[in-house]
Amino acid sequence: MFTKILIANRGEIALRILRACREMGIRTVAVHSTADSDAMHVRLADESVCIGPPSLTESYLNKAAILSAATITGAEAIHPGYGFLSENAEFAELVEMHDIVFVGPTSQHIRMMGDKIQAKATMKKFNVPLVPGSDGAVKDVESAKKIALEVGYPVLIKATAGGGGRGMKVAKNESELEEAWHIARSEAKMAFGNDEVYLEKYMDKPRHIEVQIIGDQHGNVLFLGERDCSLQRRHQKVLEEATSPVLTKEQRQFIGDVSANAMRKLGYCNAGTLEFLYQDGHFCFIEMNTRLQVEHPVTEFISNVDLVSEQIRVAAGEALSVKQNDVHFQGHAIECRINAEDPITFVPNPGKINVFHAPGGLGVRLDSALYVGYSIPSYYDSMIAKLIVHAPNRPLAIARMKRALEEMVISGVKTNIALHQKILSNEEFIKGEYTIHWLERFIEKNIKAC
Amino acid sequence: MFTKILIANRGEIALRILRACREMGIRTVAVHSTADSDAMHVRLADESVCIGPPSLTESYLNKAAILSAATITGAEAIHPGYGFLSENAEFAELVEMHDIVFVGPTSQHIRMMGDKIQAKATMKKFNVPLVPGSDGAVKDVESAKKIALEVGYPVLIKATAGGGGRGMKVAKNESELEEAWHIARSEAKMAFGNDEVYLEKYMDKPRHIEVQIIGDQHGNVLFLGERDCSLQRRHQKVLEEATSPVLTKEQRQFIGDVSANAMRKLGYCNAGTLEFLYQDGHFCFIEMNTRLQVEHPVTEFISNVDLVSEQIRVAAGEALSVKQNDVHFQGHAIECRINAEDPITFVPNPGKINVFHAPGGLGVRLDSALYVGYSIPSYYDSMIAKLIVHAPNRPLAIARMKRALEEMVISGVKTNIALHQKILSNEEFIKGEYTIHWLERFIEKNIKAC
Amino acid sequence: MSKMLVDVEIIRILANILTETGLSEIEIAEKDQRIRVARNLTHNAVVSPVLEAKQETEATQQFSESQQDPAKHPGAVLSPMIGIAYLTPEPSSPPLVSVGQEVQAGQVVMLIEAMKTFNQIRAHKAGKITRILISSGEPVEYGEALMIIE
Amino acid sequence: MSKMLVDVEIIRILANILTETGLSEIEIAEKDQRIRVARNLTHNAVVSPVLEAKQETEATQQFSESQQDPAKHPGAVLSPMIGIAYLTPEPSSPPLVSVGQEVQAGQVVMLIEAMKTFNQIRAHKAGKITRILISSGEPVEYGEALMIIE
Repeated sequence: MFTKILIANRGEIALRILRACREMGIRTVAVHSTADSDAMHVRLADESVCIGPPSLTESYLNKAAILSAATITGAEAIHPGYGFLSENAEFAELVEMHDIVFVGPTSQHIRMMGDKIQAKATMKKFNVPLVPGSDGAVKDVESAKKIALEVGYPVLIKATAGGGGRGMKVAKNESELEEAWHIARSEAKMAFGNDEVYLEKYMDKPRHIEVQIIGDQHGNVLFLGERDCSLQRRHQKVLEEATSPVLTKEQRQFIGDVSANAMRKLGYCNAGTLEFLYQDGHFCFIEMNTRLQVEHPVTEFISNVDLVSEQIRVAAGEALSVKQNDVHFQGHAIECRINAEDPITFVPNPGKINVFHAPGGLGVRLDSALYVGYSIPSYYDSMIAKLIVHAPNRPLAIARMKRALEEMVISGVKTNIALHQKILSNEEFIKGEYTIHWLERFIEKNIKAC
Repeated sequence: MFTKILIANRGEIALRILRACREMGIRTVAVHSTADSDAMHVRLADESVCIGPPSLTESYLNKAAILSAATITGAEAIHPGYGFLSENAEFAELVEMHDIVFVGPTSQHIRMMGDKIQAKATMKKFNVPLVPGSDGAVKDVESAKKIALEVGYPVLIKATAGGGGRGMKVAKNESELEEAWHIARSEAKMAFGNDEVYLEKYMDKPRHIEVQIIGDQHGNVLFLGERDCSLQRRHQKVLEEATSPVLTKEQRQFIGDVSANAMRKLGYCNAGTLEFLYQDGHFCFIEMNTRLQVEHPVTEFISNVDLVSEQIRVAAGEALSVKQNDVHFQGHAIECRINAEDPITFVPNPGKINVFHAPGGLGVRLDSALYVGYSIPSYYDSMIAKLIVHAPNRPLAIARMKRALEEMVISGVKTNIALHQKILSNEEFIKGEYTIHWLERFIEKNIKAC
Repeated sequence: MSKMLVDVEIIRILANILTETGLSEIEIAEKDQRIRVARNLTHNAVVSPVLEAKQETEATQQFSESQQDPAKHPGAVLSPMIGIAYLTPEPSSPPLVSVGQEVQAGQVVMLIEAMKTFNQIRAHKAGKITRILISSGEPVEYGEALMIIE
Repeated sequence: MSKMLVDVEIIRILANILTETGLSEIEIAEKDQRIRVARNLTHNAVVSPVLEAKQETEATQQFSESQQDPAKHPGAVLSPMIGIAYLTPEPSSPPLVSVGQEVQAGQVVMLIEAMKTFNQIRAHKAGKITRILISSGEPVEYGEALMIIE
C-alpha cells in the first residue's frame, strides 16, 4: 500500500480523499492555489504545497507544478478527484511516466472514453445498448416504418451526413413518418448534397441514469448500483438518488450485468460510470466518466462500499475488498448539492461563512469543506456541501432529507437550500415522475416567477 | 399512528426523539425548564412548554407538570427518553391512567425490573444465566470443591446471611479453597450467628456486555446485537462498541436467543437492555434497563434498525417493521461520549460554545444538541455530544473514529476529546483486551500522571 | 395582505423603541403572527446562530424570551405552575378581580387548574391591578406573567 | 402566484425600512408565510473559528505561513514556481550571488529546477542582497520569498 498520496484537487472532494487516506494510514500532500491557503483539506493535510495563483490553468490544471510537487514531496500516487485533471489522458500518461501511480484507469482507457465516437463503438462491441434505430442508412420508407415499429414512436429521422439539426425530423406516429421521411431527405439533399438518412428512437422524456462500476487489476469488476441524476439545471446535477425510482430489479440486474461485463472485457481498472438515457425500458449509452463522481456517496450508502478507499486499494494493485455476492443494495439514498448561489438568479454567491450548523443524527452524512470564518473563493465551483441521507425506503429518505435540511444553517452566503426543500415537497418528485427536462420547468414555474 | 408526541427529556436525546417524530410526520411538544429555553430541541419543536425552574424535581422529574403539559397540548403519547422519568413505574402508571401512551414498556414490567431481586428471579425462571455457583447453601468443603471446579476459579465463598463483605472470601485455586471455606464460615458465625455459606464464581476481570432487544404487542421480540460497554469511569460509560470484540458468533447467538426468548415469555413490549457481566465464556445477568440507552446508535449502525421510530411504532400498537431474519449485523460501530469536563479533574465544565465544528463524511454520525452561541446549563448532565462511527471492521472503525475526532472542534468549554484519542491509540484497547476496571487504571496511569 | 401593510407600521414603531431602549432585538408573537426586528451590535456573531435557529421556533416560546417580557415587571404575578388559568371560581360567577381593582397581599386573584385540582393564586403584594394578561380558560406555562399589580 | 408578487412588494418596502431605520433584520410571520429581510453588518467573532481551525493545521502549513512575512517585503524575490532552488549553477561552482553583494536588475541570482529543467531567477530590481532565505537544494513553493534585495 502507498505511504503518501498527493491530492490534486480542492474543496469537499479533496477532503473526502484526505479522510480516506487518514483512515488507511496513508500520509497526504495537499496542493493548492494561493486562494486556497486556508482551505480545510490544506489545514488537515500532513503536508501542503502552494503550486500557483488562483487561476485554474496556473494551479489545479498545472500539470508540471503538480508533478513537481509529487516528486519533491515523494508522493507515490496522485488522486485527481473529479473535474480538473481527473479525465486528462495526457496528465495520467505523464504521471505514469514519472513512475507515480495515477489513482484512476490507464491513460489509454481515459483517452478511449474521452473520444465519444470511439467510446460508443467500444460499448457497441461489448453489447452495451446504444440508441435503438436503423443500423446505418435506411433505404426506403417501408423499412423505416418497420424499424419505427420495433423501437417505438416517437422516432427521429436524421441525415447521415447531418448536423446542426438540419435534415432532422421527428415522427410521433406512423402517419407522420412518411412526411417526416420526405422532408428530412430533401433537407438533407439541400444541406449536405446527400439525401441518405437513418432512423433512431427519439427520447422525448428521458431520465439520466448512470451505472457505477469499479474494477481491479485482477479481472474483478463490481456493479454497485445505478444513480438517477435526472434532476439537472443547465446540465448541472442538483439532486441525485440511488436506486432509481423507476427501474425494476430485473432492469437493474440487466444494465448492471451488461456494464460490468463490458468493463471486464475491456480490462477496465478503477472506478467508472456509464451514463445512459433511459426511457420506456430502453437504456441508451451516452458516455462514460473514467473517474469518481460527485454523487458517489449515494452509491456508498446503498452498497456499503467505500469507493475512494477501494480506488486507492486497486490503484495499489490490490484486489477489491468485496465480491459482487457481498453487495446487497440496502434502502434508498438521496444527495442534495448545496451551492452558494442566489436562489432566484442562480448566480454564484461567494463570501465569508459566519454561521454554519451541520445537520446530524441517524442516516445523515455531510461532505463539506466549510467551516465558520472560511471565505469561499470566487474563482471556483459554487458547490459548498453535499448533504446525503439514507433510509429503508424512498419516502423515508425524502422525510429524512427534509428533516436534515431544516436543521442546516448557513449564513454569510446565499444558498439553494430552499430550492431543494421545494423539490422534496413536490408531488411529481415524490411520485418519482421526472425527466431530465423536469427541473428546468419546475424552476421556471416555482422560482423565477417569484 | 400518533399525531402528536410530548418529549419528556432534554439535550441530545430530546433532539434524537424529535428527529424521529419529524421523519414520521408526528408533531412534537418540547417541555423544558427555564434553563433550557434556548435548547435546540425546544427551538425545533412544533410546540414548547416551560414546566418549571432549573431544578430537576421541579421540572424534568415533575410528573404533574409534564402530564398537565401533555393534556393541555393534547399529546397522545409521551416519550421519556433515558434517565429522568424513563424508568419510573409510578409515572408510567400515571400516564396510562390519563389515557396517554407511555413510549416504553408497561408500568408492571418497569416495576418488576426496577426491583433487582425480582428481576433476577424472573430472569432465572426464564433461563437467563445468573452468576454460576452453588444452588443455595453448600453443605461441606468437598461439594464446594466440586462446584468450584464446575464454575472455574477464582470462586467466592459468601455467608448466606451475609452483607458488607463480612463472611466473604475469595479462593483463586483449590489449595486456597479449604482455608477460605473455614475463614468464611467462622466470620459468618461471628458476624451473623450463622455459618451457612454458599459459593459462586468470582468475576475478577469481567466485561460489561449488554443485549439490545425490542418487542411489540404482537408477540414479536427482536435481538439487535450486543454492546460492549466495559469502558467506564465511576460507573459512567465513556466509550461503547458493537459488536463486542470478544464474543464469538455462537456466544452472540446464544445470549441473543436466551434474552429474546425470556422477553417473549415475559410479554415484554418496547425497547429494553439486559446487562451482563461477562468473563471466561460466562454471562451473568446483572439488571435490565427498561428504556432506550444512551449508546443505542451503535446498535442502529450494525443492525440497520431505527430504534426510536420502532419504539414509537410499537407503542402505537403496530408490529415491528423488521423480522429477525432481516437483521444482519454489519461491520463494527464505536461511540465516544463527548463531555464538557476538565480533562484532568473530570469536573463538569459548563459554558458558552463559541466554536463548534462537527466531523463529517462516510460512516460518521453525530448526535448533539450543541450549536454556536449555546450556553450549556450547569444544572444538568455534562454529556454534550455522542460521536458514532461505523466501518466494515473494528480496526477501520477505530481509524475512522480517530479521523473524526481530529476534525471535531469545540471551544468555549473543556472536553474529554483528548481522553478518547488516547484510548483509541492504546495497544490493549486496540487488541480489545479490557475489563470494567481497565479505564480507571488507564486514567490513573495516563491522565492523572500528566 | 392589508394586515401585512399594518405590520409595516408596527415595524417602524418597534424600530423606534429599539433605538430608545437600545435593545438589539424585539420580537412579538401571537397565535399565527410573529414580528421580529433586530439591530446588530458589535459582538453579534454569537447571537446570529441563535437567531438563525430561532426561525424554527414556536411563537409561544419566543414570546417568553422577548426582551419586553412582562414577567420581568416587579408587580407581575407569575404562574407557579403549568395549567389552565381561571378568573372566575365558577363559569357563571363574576371574576375574582378586575383591572383597576385594589387588592390586599394574599388575596386570591386567580385559579390555576392542574391535574384536576384548582390552585389559588394570591396577590404577592397589595396594590391596584393595572393589567390582566391572560383570559379565563387559557393555558399558562411556568413563570408566565398573569397580571400586574402596582 | 399573485400573493407571491405582493410579497415582493413587501420585501421592497421592508428593505427600505431596513435602510431608513438602520435595522439589521426584520421578520414577519403569519401562518405558513414568513418574510425575513436582513442586512449583514460587521462579523467580529468569525476570526476565532479560523484560529480554532488552525489548531488542526500541520507544522508545514504554519511554516509556509510564517514565510509569508518576507514574501510581503518590497525587495523580496518571489519564486515563480514550485521546484528545487539552487544558488550555484554547478554543485562545484561558487554561488551566483551572496549576501551583501550588489546586483543589477535582470541579473541571474538563482536557479529553480522543475521537471528536470533549470529556470533562471533574475533580480527584479538593482540593489544589495540583504538576505538569502533559502539554502541550495531546498524545495520552494509558488510565491515563496527566495531573497531580499534592498
